[in-house]
Amino acid sequence: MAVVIVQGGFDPWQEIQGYQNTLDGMSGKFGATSVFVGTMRDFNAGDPVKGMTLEHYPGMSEKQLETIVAEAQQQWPVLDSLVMHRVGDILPNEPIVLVAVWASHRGDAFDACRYIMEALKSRAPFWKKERLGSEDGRWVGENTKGYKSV
Amino acid sequence: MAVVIVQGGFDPWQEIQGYQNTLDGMSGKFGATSVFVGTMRDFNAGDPVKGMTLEHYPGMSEKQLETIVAEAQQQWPVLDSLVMHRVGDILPNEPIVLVAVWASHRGDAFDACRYIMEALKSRAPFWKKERLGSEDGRWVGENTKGYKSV
Amino acid sequence: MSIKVRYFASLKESLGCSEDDLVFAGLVSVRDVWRYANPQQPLPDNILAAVNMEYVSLDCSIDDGDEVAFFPPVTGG
Amino acid sequence: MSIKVRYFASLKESLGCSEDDLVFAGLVSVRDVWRYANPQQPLPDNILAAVNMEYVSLDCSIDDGDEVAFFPPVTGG
Repeated sequence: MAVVIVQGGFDPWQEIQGYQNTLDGMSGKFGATSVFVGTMRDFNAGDPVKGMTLEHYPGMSEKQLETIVAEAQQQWPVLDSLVMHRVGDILPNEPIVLVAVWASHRGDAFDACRYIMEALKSRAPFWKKERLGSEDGRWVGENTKGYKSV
Repeated sequence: MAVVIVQGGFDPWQEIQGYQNTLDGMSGKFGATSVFVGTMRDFNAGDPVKGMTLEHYPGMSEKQLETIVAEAQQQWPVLDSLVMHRVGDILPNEPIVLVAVWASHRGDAFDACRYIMEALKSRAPFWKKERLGSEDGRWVGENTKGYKSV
Repeated sequence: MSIKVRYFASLKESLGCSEDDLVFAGLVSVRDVWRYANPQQPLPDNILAAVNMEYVSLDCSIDDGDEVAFFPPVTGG
Repeated sequence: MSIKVRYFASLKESLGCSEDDLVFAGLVSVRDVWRYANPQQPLPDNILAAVNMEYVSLDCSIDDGDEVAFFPPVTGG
């Protein structure tokens, strides 16, 4: 289980590949990998966005992500997981967050991955400030829901 | 939207990366990518498995996968998707299936990816024959459910 | 009318046959195709059928040139 | 007792302050910490609070050496 806060760009697919290669003893054990990657869009709330800065609460962000991963492990038989979250300055089309979950069966992998992602959105202390035009930045007010009926 | 039947091994993370790079005009538009990768395990139904052979119905497997992807597009605002399925001889720890969905928002990406995966398991004409020991192969009887309460 | 019948996976192995070309006169259903092609074998439970690569019920009627396929529950993914 | 107070994101900007060191005598809650630290500012709606990097309610009581943080709704991911 790894939780990583990243300053600077990362390629989520390379990170998953690299992490999976380090999983000794997992060969042949996992049948399912569920992955979510969040990427910066160039529009939000109807406005074009040029870039953003991601602030976090160092120490608490790691702690909260580790708690969330532990909660997922308690609810589903997760074999391993990787959570990465970027901080600092970001440009559109760059990855912000990666959640990958390895499990024996697909239902568990899907459920745990989505649980981690939703909990991260609602509890991990990160804040986005968007750069719109030549103006000052705009703090994003609140995350939208990931489930339709919650 | 791509549906690919693969004879021989493939690296799902490289395939996603490569496919994403071909998505002209998608830069900055997708905020969410949901991915599922199914990998061959070295055990099934209580027995160690040495390898398997995946048979399919050429033509119908592509047709069904394309229908399933079209159904997902009708239900969720999917920007793009990639479905790959391996056929032929497979060894434990090798990828069997990849479903990747790109969307603006995470709920749609998660839902569409899981929908495609569940429909694939229940409708795409592929059949697994496992090699157990020195004996003859064993056909897998039926796929298990991906949702707990279905 | 002439049709092609195909079998897959465990069904192909148990029948010892992967495909057949059949000629019929008159209206026939998917179920009839099985009966004519395999007079000694009852139609297995849980069998799936496709006509021209689309799933159909066993009562679906067949046209000239159709490809009819029978196979066990799918186990891909 | 002495505690550290921290502010993040839009709250840090509107207060013009990222952290404070405060000294109290007696029992205080998270809400009291805000009052002492920002006597001119009502506690904003929707504010979140953490003590030693765990979420707490505003009525949570504070111990010597605690780190108390206030911040707006989180928007990561």
